Amino acid sequence: MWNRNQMAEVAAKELKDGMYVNLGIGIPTLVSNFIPEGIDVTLQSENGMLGMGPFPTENQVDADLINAGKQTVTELPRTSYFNSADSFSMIRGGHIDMAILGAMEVSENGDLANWMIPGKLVKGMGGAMDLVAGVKRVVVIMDHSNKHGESKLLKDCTLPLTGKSVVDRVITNMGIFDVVAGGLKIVELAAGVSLDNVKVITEAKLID
Amino acid sequence: MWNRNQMAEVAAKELKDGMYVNLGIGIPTLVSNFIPEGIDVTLQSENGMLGMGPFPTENQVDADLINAGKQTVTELPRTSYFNSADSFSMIRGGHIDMAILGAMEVSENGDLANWMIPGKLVKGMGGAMDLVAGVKRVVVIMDHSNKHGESKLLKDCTLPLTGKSVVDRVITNMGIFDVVAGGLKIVELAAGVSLDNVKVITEAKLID
Amino acid sequence: MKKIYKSAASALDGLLFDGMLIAAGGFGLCGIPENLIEEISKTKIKDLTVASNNAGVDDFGLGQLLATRQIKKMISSYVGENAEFMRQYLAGELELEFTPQGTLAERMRAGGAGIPGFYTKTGVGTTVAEGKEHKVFNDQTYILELGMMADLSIVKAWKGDEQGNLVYRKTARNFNPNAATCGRICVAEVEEIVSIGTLDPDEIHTPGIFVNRIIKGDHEKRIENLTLSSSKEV
Amino acid sequence: MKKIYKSAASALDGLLFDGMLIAAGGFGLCGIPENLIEEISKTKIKDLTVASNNAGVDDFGLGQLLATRQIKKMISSYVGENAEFMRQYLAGELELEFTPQGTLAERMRAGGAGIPGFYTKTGVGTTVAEGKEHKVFNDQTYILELGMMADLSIVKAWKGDEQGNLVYRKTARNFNPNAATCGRICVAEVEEIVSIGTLDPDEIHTPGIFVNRIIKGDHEKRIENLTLSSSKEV
Repeated sequence: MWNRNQMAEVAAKELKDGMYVNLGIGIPTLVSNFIPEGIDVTLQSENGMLGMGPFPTENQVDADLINAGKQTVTELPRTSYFNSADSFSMIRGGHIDMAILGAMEVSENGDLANWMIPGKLVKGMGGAMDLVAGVKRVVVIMDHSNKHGESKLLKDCTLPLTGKSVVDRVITNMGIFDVVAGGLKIVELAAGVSLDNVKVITEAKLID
Repeated sequence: MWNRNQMAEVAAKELKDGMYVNLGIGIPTLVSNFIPEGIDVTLQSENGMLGMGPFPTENQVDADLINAGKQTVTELPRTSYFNSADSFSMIRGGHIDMAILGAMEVSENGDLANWMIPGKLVKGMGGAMDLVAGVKRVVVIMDHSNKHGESKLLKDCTLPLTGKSVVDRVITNMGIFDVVAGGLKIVELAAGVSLDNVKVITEAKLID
Repeated sequence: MKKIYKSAASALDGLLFDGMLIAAGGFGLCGIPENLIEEISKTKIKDLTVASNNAGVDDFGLGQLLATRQIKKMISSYVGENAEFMRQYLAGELELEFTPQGTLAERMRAGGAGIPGFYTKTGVGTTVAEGKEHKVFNDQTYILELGMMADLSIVKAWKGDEQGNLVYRKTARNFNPNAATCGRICVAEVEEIVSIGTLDPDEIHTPGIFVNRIIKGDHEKRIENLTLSSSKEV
Repeated sequence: MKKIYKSAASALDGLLFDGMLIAAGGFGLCGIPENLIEEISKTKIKDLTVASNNAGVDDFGLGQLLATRQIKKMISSYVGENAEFMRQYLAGELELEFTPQGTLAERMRAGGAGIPGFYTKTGVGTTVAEGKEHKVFNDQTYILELGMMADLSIVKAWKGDEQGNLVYRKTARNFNPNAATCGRICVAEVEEIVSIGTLDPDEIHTPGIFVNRIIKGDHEKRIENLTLSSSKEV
C-alpha cells in the first residue's frame, strides 16, 4: 500500500518536460515535491498564476501571493499573473496539459464527485468543474476506500458529480487504474497489494 | 449650410464633461478640434487605446501608435492600451458614452448604412457594427445629399445596413435631426437653410 | 469629472439599495475590497445578492455581511473556509447559487462585455446544468450560461490614478478586473493613489472607463492560510 | 522544452499544410507578424483561410499572400486599404467572410477560451446576421457567433522570453493576444528576446502557455497612414 507521499511520487511520473499542470488541494499539492530531475514543468494556480513556486520562508510571505488553496506561495522567474476570466480561459480552452485532483468518488466510466455531500458538507466546486471539463488529461489521487472501508471506486457515483466521464486515471493507495471502455484497467498495483485484495475491496468493474 | 468644420463644431456640443467617446474616420475625427473649454473628454480608438492624443510632430511619430483610421497619433498621461477583444468589450458592453460616425445613408427610423455598396465599393464594417450596437448614443455626421443631389436621409436605406434603429441624431450640412417615433425631428437648421429647402431635398419624413 | 472620493462612505453614497446585486472582487481574503465591505456592513442595506467567488471568513471580508444578515443570496463557487456561510446555507437561511469558478469569472466578463450568454462545457452532466439550455457544437454538449450585470461592483487594486486606471499586484488581481467591468457603477479601493501619467499605459489592467469612484483604503490584507516552506503539512 | 527558434523558416517547419486556417494578429500594418508572413509567402502552401482584421496593403503584410494567390478565403472586417484584396473579392476570386471587428476579436478569444459560441447584438438586422441563430435575452435580440480555433496562429510582440511570455507595445497589441490563444499552435515573432525574469510578472500580456515557438525578427514596421499635427487634412 502506498502512503500519501508515495501516491504523489507515482503521480509525478505522469509529468513530461514542458507540461503545464494544475495541482489540486491536498495530496496533489505534494506532487510538486517529486518532479523528476530534468523535467521542466510549469504549475498553474487557477486563482491567476502561471509558474507557481514553493511555499515561502517567513521573510518571503506576501498576502498578495497565494495559490488556489489560499496557501502562501512564491513566484519564479517565469511567473505571470492574470485575472480569473483569463485563468479559466486557459483551463477551459484546453491549454493546461494535466490536472491532478483529489476526489470523494470516481465511477468506472470516469465520473468524478468531489465537491459536496448533500445536507452534510458543502465545500463548493471551486474551479474543479472547469478543470475536469477543460484540461487535456485528468488524474485523480485518492484513498481507495473511505474510513468505513467502502470502495471510493464505484459503479456509479452516489454524490453530486463534478464532471461526467472526465477522469483518465486514478491513483489510489492500492494502485494505478485507467478509465477505459468497460471499466477500470489495472495499470499497476502497489507493493503488497494482490489482485484479489483489490478486487475484493473495489466496487467498480476492474479489468486486469 | 455648414461646412465640414462647422458640422464638427456642432457635433462637439454633444460632448459633456467626463464622457468617453469614439470618433469615426473622416469628419468625426475633426470633432476633437472643437472640444469646448472646460470639458474633459476621453477618446477611445477601437484598435485598443483609451485616451487618444493629437496627431504627432515628426519627432513623435511611432509606428506602434495609430488610431482606428491607421493614422499616427500620440498618447496622453491618461492613456491605456488593451487588446481588441477587451476594446470591443468596452464598446459592446455599453461603456462608451457616445460614438460619432460618418454614414452613406440613414433612414427615418435610425437605420444606418456605411460599409459597402454591393458590386462597387467594399470597405468593410470594421468596428462600426459593434459601435452602433453597443455605444449608448450614436450621432452621425454626413452630407445631407450625395453628389447627385439625392437625399442621404431616406425612408429606407438602400444599401446593406450597419445597424437597425441605432442612430440617435444626424448632423448634416443642413441641420440637426433627431430620430424620434414617426420620423426625423428637426432640432436646428444651419444658417441660410429654410424649412422648405430641407423638406424639398429630404426623402425621410421630417417633423418640425 | 472627479473620481477620487475621500472615504468609503462618501464613495458609496447614493449607490446602495435593498435587494441590489453587488459583484465583488477577491479570492478568499486576497485582493478583497475590505474597506467598502466594512462600510456596507455599517449601513442598514439588506436583502443583498452578492456575486463573489468566496465569502471571506467569518469575521473578515464578505463574512461580515453574512454575520449582519445583510445578504439574502450568494453567487459563489466555494464555501469551504467559512463556517457561518455553510451553516446559514445548510439551515436554509441563505440562498446560494453555486457557480463554477471559471463560469463565474466569465459571467462577470460577459456581462461587462455586452455578451448576454455563452456556452461552456463546465458543469455538463452535473446539477449545475439543470434547467439550462444544452446545445451541441462539433459533437460535444455545452450549456448556456448568462452574462451578469451587477448594480454595483466593488473591487480592490494596488494602485489607481484620478482617471480610475487601476493596476493589481500578483494574485490579488483575481476576479477584480472582471468584477470591475460588470457593474453599472464600479467603486474601487486602492492601496495608493498615484498621479496621472505614473502608470505605464501598456501595464494598466483596468482602464479608467470601468471605474466610477475610487478611494484610498487602509488594508489589513489578512492571510487566510499561512504556509511556510518549513511547514510539514500542506 | 526549447521554444526559441533561429529563423522564421525553422519556427514554421512542419506546421504548414494546404487548406489550413491561420489566425494572424495585427491591425492594418501595425503589430503584424511581418517575418512569418514573408516566410509563408516563400512556401508553396496554398488554399489558406486567414482570419485577420485586415489584409495589410498590396505589397506588405498579408497582401503578400494575396499577391501570391495562396489565400482562398479571408475572415476580416475591413478591406478598405487594399486594392488587390477588393479586386480579388469583387471578381469572385477570393472568398471573404465579413466579420465585424469586435466579433472577430471575440471569436478568437472564445475559441481559445473553450467557448464554442456566444451571443452578441452586433450585426442584428444586417447581412451579418443571415443564417445565424437569433435569441432574445431581456427583450433584446442577439445572434449566435462561433468561437474560432485556428490550426496555427501567428503573432507579433515587442518582447518575449524563453518561456514564451510576451509583452506588446502600445496599439501594436491589438488582435495579437487574442490570436495567440486561438491557435492549436502559436508562433510569435518579437523585436527582442529578453532573459527570463526580465519581464515583470504583473505586466505580461500573453503568458507563455499560449506560445509554442518564438523567434526574434527584423521589423520594418511600415506606417500606413502617416498623419502629422501639421497636416491640414485628416
